[in-house]
Amino acid sequence: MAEIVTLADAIAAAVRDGDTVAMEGFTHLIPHAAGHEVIRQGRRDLTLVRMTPDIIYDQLIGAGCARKLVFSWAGNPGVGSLHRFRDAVERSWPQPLELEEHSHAGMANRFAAGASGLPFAVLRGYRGTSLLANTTGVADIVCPFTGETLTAVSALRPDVAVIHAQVADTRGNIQYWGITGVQKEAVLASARSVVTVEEIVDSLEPRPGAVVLPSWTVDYVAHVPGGAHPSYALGYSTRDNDFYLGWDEISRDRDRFSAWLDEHVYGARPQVAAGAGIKGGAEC
Amino acid sequence: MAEIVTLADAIAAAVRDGDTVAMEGFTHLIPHAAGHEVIRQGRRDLTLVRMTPDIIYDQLIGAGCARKLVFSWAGNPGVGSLHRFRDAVERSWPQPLELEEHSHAGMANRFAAGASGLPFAVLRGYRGTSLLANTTGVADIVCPFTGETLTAVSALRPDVAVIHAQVADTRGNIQYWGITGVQKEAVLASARSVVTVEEIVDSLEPRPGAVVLPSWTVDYVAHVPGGAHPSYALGYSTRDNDFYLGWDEISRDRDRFSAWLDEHVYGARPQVAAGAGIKGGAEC
Amino acid sequence: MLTYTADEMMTVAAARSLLNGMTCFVGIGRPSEAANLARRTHAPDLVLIYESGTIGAKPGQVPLSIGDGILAETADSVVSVPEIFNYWLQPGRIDVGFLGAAQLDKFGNINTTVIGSSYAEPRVRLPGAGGAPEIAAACKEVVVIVRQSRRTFAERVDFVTSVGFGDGAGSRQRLGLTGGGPKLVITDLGTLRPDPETGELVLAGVYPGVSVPLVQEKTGWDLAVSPDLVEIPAPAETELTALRELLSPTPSAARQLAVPDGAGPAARRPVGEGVLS
Amino acid sequence: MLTYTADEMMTVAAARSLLNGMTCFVGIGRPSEAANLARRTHAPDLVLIYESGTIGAKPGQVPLSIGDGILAETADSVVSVPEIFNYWLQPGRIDVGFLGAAQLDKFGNINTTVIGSSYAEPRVRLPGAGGAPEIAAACKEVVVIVRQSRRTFAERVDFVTSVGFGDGAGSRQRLGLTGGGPKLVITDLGTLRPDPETGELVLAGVYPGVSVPLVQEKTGWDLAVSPDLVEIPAPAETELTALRELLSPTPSAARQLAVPDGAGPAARRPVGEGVLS
Repeated sequence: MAEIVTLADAIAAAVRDGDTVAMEGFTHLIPHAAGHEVIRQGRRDLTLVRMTPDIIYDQLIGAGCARKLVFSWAGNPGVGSLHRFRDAVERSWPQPLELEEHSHAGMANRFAAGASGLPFAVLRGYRGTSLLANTTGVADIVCPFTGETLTAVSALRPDVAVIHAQVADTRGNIQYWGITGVQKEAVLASARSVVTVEEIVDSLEPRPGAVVLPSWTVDYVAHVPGGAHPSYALGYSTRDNDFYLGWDEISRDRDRFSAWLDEHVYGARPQVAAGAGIKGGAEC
Repeated sequence: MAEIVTLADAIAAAVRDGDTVAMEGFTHLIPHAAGHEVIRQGRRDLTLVRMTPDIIYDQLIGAGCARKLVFSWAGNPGVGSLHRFRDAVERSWPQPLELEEHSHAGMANRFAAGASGLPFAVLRGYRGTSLLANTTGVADIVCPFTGETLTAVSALRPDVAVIHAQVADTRGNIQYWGITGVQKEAVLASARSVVTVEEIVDSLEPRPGAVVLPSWTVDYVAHVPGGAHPSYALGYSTRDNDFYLGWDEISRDRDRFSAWLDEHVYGARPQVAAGAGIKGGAEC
Repeated sequence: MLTYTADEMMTVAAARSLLNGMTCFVGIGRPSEAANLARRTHAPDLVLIYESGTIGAKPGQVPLSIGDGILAETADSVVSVPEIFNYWLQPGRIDVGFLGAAQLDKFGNINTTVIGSSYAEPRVRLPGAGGAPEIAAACKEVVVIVRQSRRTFAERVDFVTSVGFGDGAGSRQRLGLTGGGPKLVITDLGTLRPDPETGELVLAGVYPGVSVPLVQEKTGWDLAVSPDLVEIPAPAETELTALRELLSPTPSAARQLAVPDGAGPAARRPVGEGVLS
Repeated sequence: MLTYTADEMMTVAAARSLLNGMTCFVGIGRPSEAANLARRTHAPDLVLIYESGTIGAKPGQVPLSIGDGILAETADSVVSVPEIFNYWLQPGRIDVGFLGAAQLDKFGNINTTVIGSSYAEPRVRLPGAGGAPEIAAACKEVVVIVRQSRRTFAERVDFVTSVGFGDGAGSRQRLGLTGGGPKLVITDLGTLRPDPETGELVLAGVYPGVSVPLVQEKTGWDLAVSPDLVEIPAPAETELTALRELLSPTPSAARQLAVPDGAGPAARRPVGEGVLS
């Protein structure tokens, strides 16, 4: 059964130095506020897992939380590069970043294998690419029926999954809809889980396209309205595209990035939605 | 793009003698009317695939349409045996029935592999059971990362999938909800597909828990209200439990079964919902 | 004094084995009846999961099939059939799997496939495996509910549909089965539990008025008796009332619930047989 | 006389390559722009599929990201990310995969991972693979849209993120790739197609006012010219109007669409460069 707690308590209880942490959300419902709390609490040596590491992982990397990144597309969607990620990879700032790099199909299947309690998943993928020579967790596998060679990818089993959802009920059942990504798999594959939500209601109402995670699959729920900003929660907010565009400038420069972090993450009160002070436009 | 046609035309176009046919529906949304049309059109030598062959497969087997059954649970749910199935297996009436028998998890994964364009799927299953010595399409597979031995099952790729859904729109997009079973996988795994629907509407409305199959994944759509009877279509009908109970008596006796078939299948007009004349209670 | 049937005693005993807050993967027939009774009595937060993909179903009456509409309409979540097996059952996140049987052996292996020595030419063709093999393999523990007779309780099952303790202690580990296996077998005479050393089922409890020799006589192997044998309390009035309410509104369902899932006519007996007091 | 930019010509040419009724797996950036233009002009029944799981999305404007809300809200169906790759992309049921590139070689292989000879110490770290490797592997055919320069159009890519024709004809078969591979490359100068014998990209079309030597000069290999070289018609007024409408309502999105998916600053140029007429 999920416990409903503050964001600070949830992160303190669930995320430990050295953990493998998957903060998931496919463009939609990215748990930015929870990521900021991880930065504030000074977690170190994390292995960060995520199909599409974007701004929040750029911030975690730039803040020195990450030792390793397991991913399939590290960019600012629709904008271009992640400069903190690049600075870490190209110039080891603030520290070296080990990479374990995959394709989306590979990562999605690795999460699905983890959620399924299997050590690997099978797909048609990677063949002929340079990824094969530069990553781990990928191997050939032969079909015992046809003899055909396919690709196996090793399961992901993070220590913690962190996601953002639209709604929880007071018992800790979680509901989210819109683009639902790989969050169900991430939560089910992980040993522990934290979910931030826009709203806590007495009981969930059925909704088209909604995923429901029963309370007994989740450990900690925190009420963090706006906790996805600058990503969005369908029905609650829209994607702050200006922030994504503005991040390109903020993140290019180490000092400017550090100043931003001081003001908007370290300087922010934990339980306040971290997006509140950094709405796009003017500040970016 | 799906064509909207009569049931008779759909079956005539899609189902051929010798085909492998998956009529799916997990207790809910079982395509009974379509199955009756297959019987009426006198299809022979079919390999019938279905996780839970129940009354409609009992009827197809008793009518002599089937050469082989690929399945995981052949019973009258909540009632007991399928007597036509047993008569075929135990006494080869009206003809021998070859069996390829699996577990539900195995069958579900075989459909999923088919839908995924893979020759096999991996699961934890079958180990230690007598199924292994008495079926095909199951083999050991070793994880290339951990060395653990798991089970591989071969993909199902039927020639035709036949399902029943609540709604289609006039373009042939399909929507169904409630217990959604393995129908998406069956349709996506099959070379051709037929969908009977309760209702055809101008445009689909989003609904909680609904699966939508885009028109371009479906070949034939037929408007057959009540086409699931004695199974049901959530929101349109309820399960005719009395019919399931009554079938036990009808199906125990070869002559009584044949008379029932004459009256309610061969004697029924093709496009009329086959359930119309056989509501439970009195007749059973 | 309350009167009750052996079937009622069995269902009540089965319900008692489910603790509040557990997640339970429910087979149809008597397992579903018992799980719903538990939810109506001492375990209101018992999470019922059916292989039809319904998670957290809260049916008002016992459904006839595992796919009745009431399960989907009252569930916390309805997922596809591949998902219920892959994401929910397989990883071992379900506390208890609750199964019926047509034949059960001394190591708790279950047969719901064929009676007779030949698979190809069976004496009785049963419905087959359904979800049971993987329920038996993956759940943290397994509870089996089945009426007891020499024919049903065999030294070895004719066909291992679902593995209990295989050939005895250590089998599950050798096979790589991740769940704990049978913890409890509930019959119309009493309860059996596996000997932790050997994996063999031994008599652990008897219902009021049932003698140990009677149970042994109805068992197809040399049934050992636990040193901790208990007499299981008769159904309380609250339990009986809840059970009868649960069954009463759907007479056709109630009529048929005497037939365990996977059992052919061989297992069929009229409800009410075996009234003990 | 209409004036238009090279980027507009490129997008229009790309849109024309998509036929009505096709299913198209759309990469973000210019592929999305072109696919949406096609749907607004000659291909109203083009089915747009994004890796975010949105099938049949009908956005009114071009989304900035592949996960914008408008995609989910207008889709026929939204599925999970594992499902979009496994059930929809992998089996080869998608007609055309539409990709960008940071670097492209003469066999149509795409690099969106690193520039430089060392993966561990790259000169430029690009975003990486995303969905592209499996889009390139599985779709019945692949269309690539990328601005042309000697640096971008390399003899061999520094890193094969997504396989075109590998080492040449026969490579895809040897690798077991089920889709047909690149059918068309659309640049800001013209179009390239693979030689059916060798798999090498050859110049197949030029835009009005573009000379063959100019294209060859902007290509990092010895670019052959198809005997069937055509001049590609300039954008029609309807095409230009539709394109400008598509982009106008979201200035921030439009401003950034000049950056192809997967391209770092190396690929960045101001919109409006290369006006041809």
